[in-house]
Amino acid sequence: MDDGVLVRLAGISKSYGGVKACRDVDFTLRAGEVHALLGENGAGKSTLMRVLSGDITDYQGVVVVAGAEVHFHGPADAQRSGIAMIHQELDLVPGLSVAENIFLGREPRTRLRTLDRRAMLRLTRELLHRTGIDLDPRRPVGSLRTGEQQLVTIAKALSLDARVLIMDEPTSALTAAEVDRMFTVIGELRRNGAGIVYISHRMDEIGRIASRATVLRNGAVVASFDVRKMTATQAAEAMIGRPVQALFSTHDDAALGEPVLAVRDLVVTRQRPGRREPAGISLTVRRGEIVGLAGLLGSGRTELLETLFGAGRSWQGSVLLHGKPIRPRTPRQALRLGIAFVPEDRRSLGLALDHSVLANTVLSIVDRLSVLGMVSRQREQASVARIVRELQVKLASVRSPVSTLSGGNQQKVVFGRMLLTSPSVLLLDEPTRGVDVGAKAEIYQLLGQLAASGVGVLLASSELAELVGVCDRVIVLRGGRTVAELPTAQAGEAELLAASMGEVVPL
Amino acid sequence: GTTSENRGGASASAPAQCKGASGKYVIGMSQANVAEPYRQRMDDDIRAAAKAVPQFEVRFADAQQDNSRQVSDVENFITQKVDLLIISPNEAKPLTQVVKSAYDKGIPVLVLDRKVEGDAYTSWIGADNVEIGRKAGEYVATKLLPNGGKVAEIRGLAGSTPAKERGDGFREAIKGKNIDIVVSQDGDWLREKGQEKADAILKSNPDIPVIYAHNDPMAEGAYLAAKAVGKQDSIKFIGIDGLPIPSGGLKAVEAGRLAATFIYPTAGKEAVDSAKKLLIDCQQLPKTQTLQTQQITKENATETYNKANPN
Amino acid sequence: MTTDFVATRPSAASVVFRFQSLFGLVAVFIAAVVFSPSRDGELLFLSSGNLFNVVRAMSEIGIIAVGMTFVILIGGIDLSVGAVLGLAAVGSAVLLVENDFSLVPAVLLVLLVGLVFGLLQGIATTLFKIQAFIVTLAGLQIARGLARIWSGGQGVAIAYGSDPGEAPVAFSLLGERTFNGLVPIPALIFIVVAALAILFLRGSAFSRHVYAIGGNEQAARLSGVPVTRVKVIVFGISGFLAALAGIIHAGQLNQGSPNDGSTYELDAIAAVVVGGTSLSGGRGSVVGTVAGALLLGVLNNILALNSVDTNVQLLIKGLVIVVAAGLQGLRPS
Amino acid sequence: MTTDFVATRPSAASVVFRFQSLFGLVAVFIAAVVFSPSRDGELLFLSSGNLFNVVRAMSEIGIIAVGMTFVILIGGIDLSVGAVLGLAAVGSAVLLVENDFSLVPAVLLVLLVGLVFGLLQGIATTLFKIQAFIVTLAGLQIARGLARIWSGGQGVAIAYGSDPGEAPVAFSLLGERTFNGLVPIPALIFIVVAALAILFLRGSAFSRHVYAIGGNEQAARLSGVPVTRVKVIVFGISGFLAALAGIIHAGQLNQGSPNDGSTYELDAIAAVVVGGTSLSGGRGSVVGTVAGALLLGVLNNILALNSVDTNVQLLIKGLVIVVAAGLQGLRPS
Ligand SMILES: Nc1ncnc2c1ncn2[C@@H]1O[C@H](COP(=O)(O)OP(=O)(O)OP(=O)(O)O)[C@@H](O)[C@H]1O
Ligand SMILES: Nc1ncnc2c1ncn2[C@@H]1O[C@H](COP(=O)(O)OP(=O)(O)OP(=O)(O)O)[C@@H](O)[C@H]1O
Ligand SMILES: [Mg+2]
Ligand SMILES: [Mg+2]
Repeated sequence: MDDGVLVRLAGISKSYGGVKACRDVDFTLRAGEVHALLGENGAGKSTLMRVLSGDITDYQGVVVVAGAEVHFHGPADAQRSGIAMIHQELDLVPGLSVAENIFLGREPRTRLRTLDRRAMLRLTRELLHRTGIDLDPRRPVGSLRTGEQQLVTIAKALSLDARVLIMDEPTSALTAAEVDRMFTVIGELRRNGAGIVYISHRMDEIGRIASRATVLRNGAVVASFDVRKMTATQAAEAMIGRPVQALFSTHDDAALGEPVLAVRDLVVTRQRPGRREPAGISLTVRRGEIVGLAGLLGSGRTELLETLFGAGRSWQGSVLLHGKPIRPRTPRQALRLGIAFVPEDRRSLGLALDHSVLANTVLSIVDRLSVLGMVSRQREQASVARIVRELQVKLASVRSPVSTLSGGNQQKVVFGRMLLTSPSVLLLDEPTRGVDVGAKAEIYQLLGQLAASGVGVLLASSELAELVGVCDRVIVLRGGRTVAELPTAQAGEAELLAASMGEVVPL
Repeated sequence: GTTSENRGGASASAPAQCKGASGKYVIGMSQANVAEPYRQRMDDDIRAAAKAVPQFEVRFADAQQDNSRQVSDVENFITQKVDLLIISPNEAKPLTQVVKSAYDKGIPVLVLDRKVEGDAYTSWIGADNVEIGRKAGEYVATKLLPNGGKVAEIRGLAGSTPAKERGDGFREAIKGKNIDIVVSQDGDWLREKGQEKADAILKSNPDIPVIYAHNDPMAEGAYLAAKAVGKQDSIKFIGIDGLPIPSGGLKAVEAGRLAATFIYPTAGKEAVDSAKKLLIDCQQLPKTQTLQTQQITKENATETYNKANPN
Repeated sequence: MTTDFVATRPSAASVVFRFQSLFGLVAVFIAAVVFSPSRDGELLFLSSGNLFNVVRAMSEIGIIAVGMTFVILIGGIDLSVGAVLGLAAVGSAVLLVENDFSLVPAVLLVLLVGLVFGLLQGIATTLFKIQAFIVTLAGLQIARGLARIWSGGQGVAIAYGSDPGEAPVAFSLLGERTFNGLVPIPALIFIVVAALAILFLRGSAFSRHVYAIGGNEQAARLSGVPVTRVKVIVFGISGFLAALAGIIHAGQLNQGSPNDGSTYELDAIAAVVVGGTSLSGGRGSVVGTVAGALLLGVLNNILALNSVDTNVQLLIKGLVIVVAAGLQGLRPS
Repeated sequence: MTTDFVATRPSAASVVFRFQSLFGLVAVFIAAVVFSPSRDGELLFLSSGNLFNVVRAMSEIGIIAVGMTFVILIGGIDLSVGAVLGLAAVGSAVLLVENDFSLVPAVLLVLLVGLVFGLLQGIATTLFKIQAFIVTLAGLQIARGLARIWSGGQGVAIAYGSDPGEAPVAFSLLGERTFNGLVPIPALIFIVVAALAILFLRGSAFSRHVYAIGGNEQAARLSGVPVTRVKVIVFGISGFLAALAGIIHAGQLNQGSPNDGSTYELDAIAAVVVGGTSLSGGRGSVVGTVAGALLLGVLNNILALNSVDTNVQLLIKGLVIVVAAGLQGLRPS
């Protein structure tokens, strides 16, 4: 085994119909390294790793594990040879408990071959404790927050004691605190000689933990760096293949006008199980302003946005749109009023995955596109064409199913659907989750333009850099209440984090 | 038009203590499946006849064509301690045991239409499907095809006893009469099936002179199929059951759609008469009461209908 | 056809699969021609009369199946259609014969009954979040019960004429054939209904909502689709068409009896699935359903023409359905 | 019971919902006592004989429903169970009476037939990715066809004795009652089957896989759960139990006829759903199913004891099922 090479991929190619997801990719992973895999949305990162983890079995090329060539016939197969993968899209069983999810497929047995529930709980507690995750192993995963669910998948992967651990955007729904905790765990693993493949669109994270980085573009390897010598711009340019403009395009605050959206003492009385409903929210979004929503997991950002969009529980308090009190009871009404919402979890809340990009994109405006109830093909073609162009969606054809788009491009479709409704208020819940730097820059630019054109934007995000970079003001939620409001001119990430965690912020 | 004749030996003992006219009597009627018009009519006949007997209260149960459900129905009547059980079994063998247990508990049992095995019942009242099939066969052989010819048969639900018996009887009667059944299809007792199958039959045998259906609805269905290709007059249709209801065979014969039908008596009225004999008049019942069928043609259709529905 | 808005973009394979039901129909049709018995040189199966019989025999199932397609597209199912057909058949007979309604009011009233019955089921599924399977299973029993009560348990015969107790002669047209006695009226009605449904499902905004709900209900709701309303309407359509089929049933058989149409729901579902519509909702088309219905009709017909044993018929039909559905399984994506 | 691992955190409400079927059963039971007619001062419903009748009457449906629970938990459905019951009933009769098999081989062979039939359906659904609804719908027709052919279309009566053409007397035990003629054998078998299933579903790793597949098949696959195998086995179990019910059916009625068990699948599904198992898979329990089956049994019984009109019975049952399912809809999460 040459200098601790755990895994070697040689000449891996994989194509879906017309799309070449991976072309002749070579890739090696050494013991004790964290190897970052970079690339824009649709570059082929997930595909490549799904080959390695035995999820994709029909590919060209060679997979060598511990010096021996292998061809896995399934994830279980790969796990037996010590390869575990945390998938980009959360893959947990909502009905089963945390413990049951973690040990799914390899449950501890008693001497009678029956399920050893006690052992399962004990092992889970130990595991969660070791990884510093504070969760009741008996809780059904369905009642956990996205972020918490992501922590469970991480714990699950760790429980495999894998020599090779693949993490595909493990932090996309985590906040700084959890990310820190996770990095310490990864550090331990590395010291124990495991190899980690780390996929993320968060450059700062790469810099912090990765030692090597390989960049994919259009399915092919275009560069690999020693991370210590790599600058963010280098990496970005390698990914996108052209010089990148500044990630955050500042828009002039001159445009700021009268309030479009004003919320006063918003309170939702009846909780949904496992949710943190608004318990006292007051905020204002002005014309052309981008207001951020910061907060830890479960601080109530999602629920606040859902409530404003008429997708939550009935509430008390007042919500003013253009100074007029409104009370949308369904998303349909909200959209009619000019409020749009990009939900957090695109797969379960955003898309009909096996429907075409076209159908998904125009869904919210088919009524508007139709004459006498019949949809005009030209007009819908035009609308989609506009979105694909403006958001630079990477796809084979507007007729292909959304499921065939990469995570980031799927997100753009959801985003585009809402833009087509030409809203005056735009509610965004983690809009750049799993979106590559290039696309992020485009989206931020777009937000800028929208704001400039007078749209009020309310942006919930767990990425502090994003909040600081994009927003004019950031409102901090804790336990469903607005606890602080920080103009980004003065406040930075540190202040936001402190405020979210409940420390008094001077200023 | 049915005549009751006393066949078989002395009946099983009438209930030990016969309360006579003074008593009140709860009668349980376990019907196999009211979805069949014939059996619905049987219930209606019993209901009507029982109205005339103030001492009687009849309770009805419908087994929806399921042997097990009918077993439960009888069990429930036993639980209710009914004074007399009338049962029209879905099938013979499966009901035998539970009928016996009722009979052994001293509940007199009248079995209608379909028999049960053994003799653990008070009296059986019904008609003979083989005989009826034979009558139909004779009618075809003598009246419709005196010098032989072809017949198409639309059978009842595959596997049901009446379908078998009505088919067998018919075949007996036409044996050696130079009449052959050129095509035979299952119509599942249903009008639309009769129509659908007849569609096909008329395709494969356009020159068929007679269609014999195991019940009137299928015969009517066949008629509709023939009408669709303008053959309704050149073909003779024969059914069985002759129910005296507006949608029944008597009306169909009266209207000339069917050449003939053969009454399959429901035994409902006779059942109530027997119950009266047994419980109120404290008399014995013959073990077997075979009801005669009747050939219905245009001549006697109207008269028979009105006789069956006095108003 | 509609699916091209939701299915993969045309590739050699996917075209075959998209039109699988049509191919299937052609295949079965050819088989029928090959196995058709012939009499004095004429292939019985191909004789125009016979072909129209096929369509007539399938027209009721076909009409039901069109409504079923909508229901299945939103990821639901409607087990009550057979019973509603029976209810409508009884209704028409009773209103025309016993209550001396004239034609139009009777027909409209019966259609209304079917529509309302469907809408109520839709409301039950959506507002109380009960699976369609259960609601319509209960609906089946309830409709049967109502039909039996309405008819007094016996089939209600329809005699034609102008006296009281007789139905207007116009109603008997449903049993007739036009174009010098060739084309059965029910077949015509089926064709019209199918055509309308196809056009509607092709281009209408409503149809987009239908597909969206079947694809991902939560996403549809968050996209401003009036999910509840659409679902309720769809069940209404199904009930309405079932009632229409029931009226035709009564007109064809000159009778309405409470057990009419039992197990028709299964035939209709089979037609939809054989037609390439996925029971999990979101993908499929009425064109497919029509083809599926005809396929099953041809199959019945050729088996009957060859007077194949009933039991063997059961086996063959079962296998055909599985194979047809199997083709969908192999479908790309 | 199992659900405590799949339902949300115990809260006042959720407890009620989790044990919904039990509460429902108690409620219906009380209603039954209240409305029970009495004869000579004795409440007919409570008479021990009657209560055992209830259990006996539900035993076949109950056994089928247990298998159905597994199928529904993986998000499937099995419409073939009624027909398989018929096939097994015919099989037992033919083997014992016509082929002079002795008891054990006959029973084992019939159980094997059911098992294999189920497994084949499982393979069809998984390997060829055909919806269970369709596969088992076709399976229904095929099983009926086979039963008709095997029995020659007629019910096969079972006579007991030792001569050729007679079945071993032991088989007639299925129709008997033990403990001085009180407890029906079928009821005992049902109880045993249910108990085993409950323990199994609690204690086995297999059961976790069942719930996982129903909850999120993709996730289960990625976790290395042998999805295909588990699914196939589950359909096998359902077929096996249906065959067992069929044997009991033949033993109770001393006959196996090809139409036995028709529409039993619907009763079984109703029992499962009333028992609080979700048709969309992943949540539910056998305990619930047993309670659901008994609930429906008690309902049938009390309606019959009061000789409620059949049509009204249909309506009432329909409503009860909807309400039970409705409660699930309100269930938190
Ligand atoms: N199941 C599929 N069918 C067809 N095409 C697919 C499928 N999965 C991925 N692709 C295509 O393969 C390419 C690579 O996708 P992949 O998910 O690997 O990109 P990625 O680098 O993971 O992007 P992201 O960073 O957004 O996750 C994309 O163009 C995508 O459209
Ligand atoms: N239907 C649902 N049932 C249960 N949980 C849901 C549902 N939809 C969303 N969630 C999750 O519940 C969590 C509650 O989010 P909350 O708003 O309390 O925290 P947050 O500040 O949004 O944190 P984050 O959104 O980053 O998890 C969200 O993560 C959301 O993903
Ligand atoms: Mg990816
Ligand atoms: Mg959130």
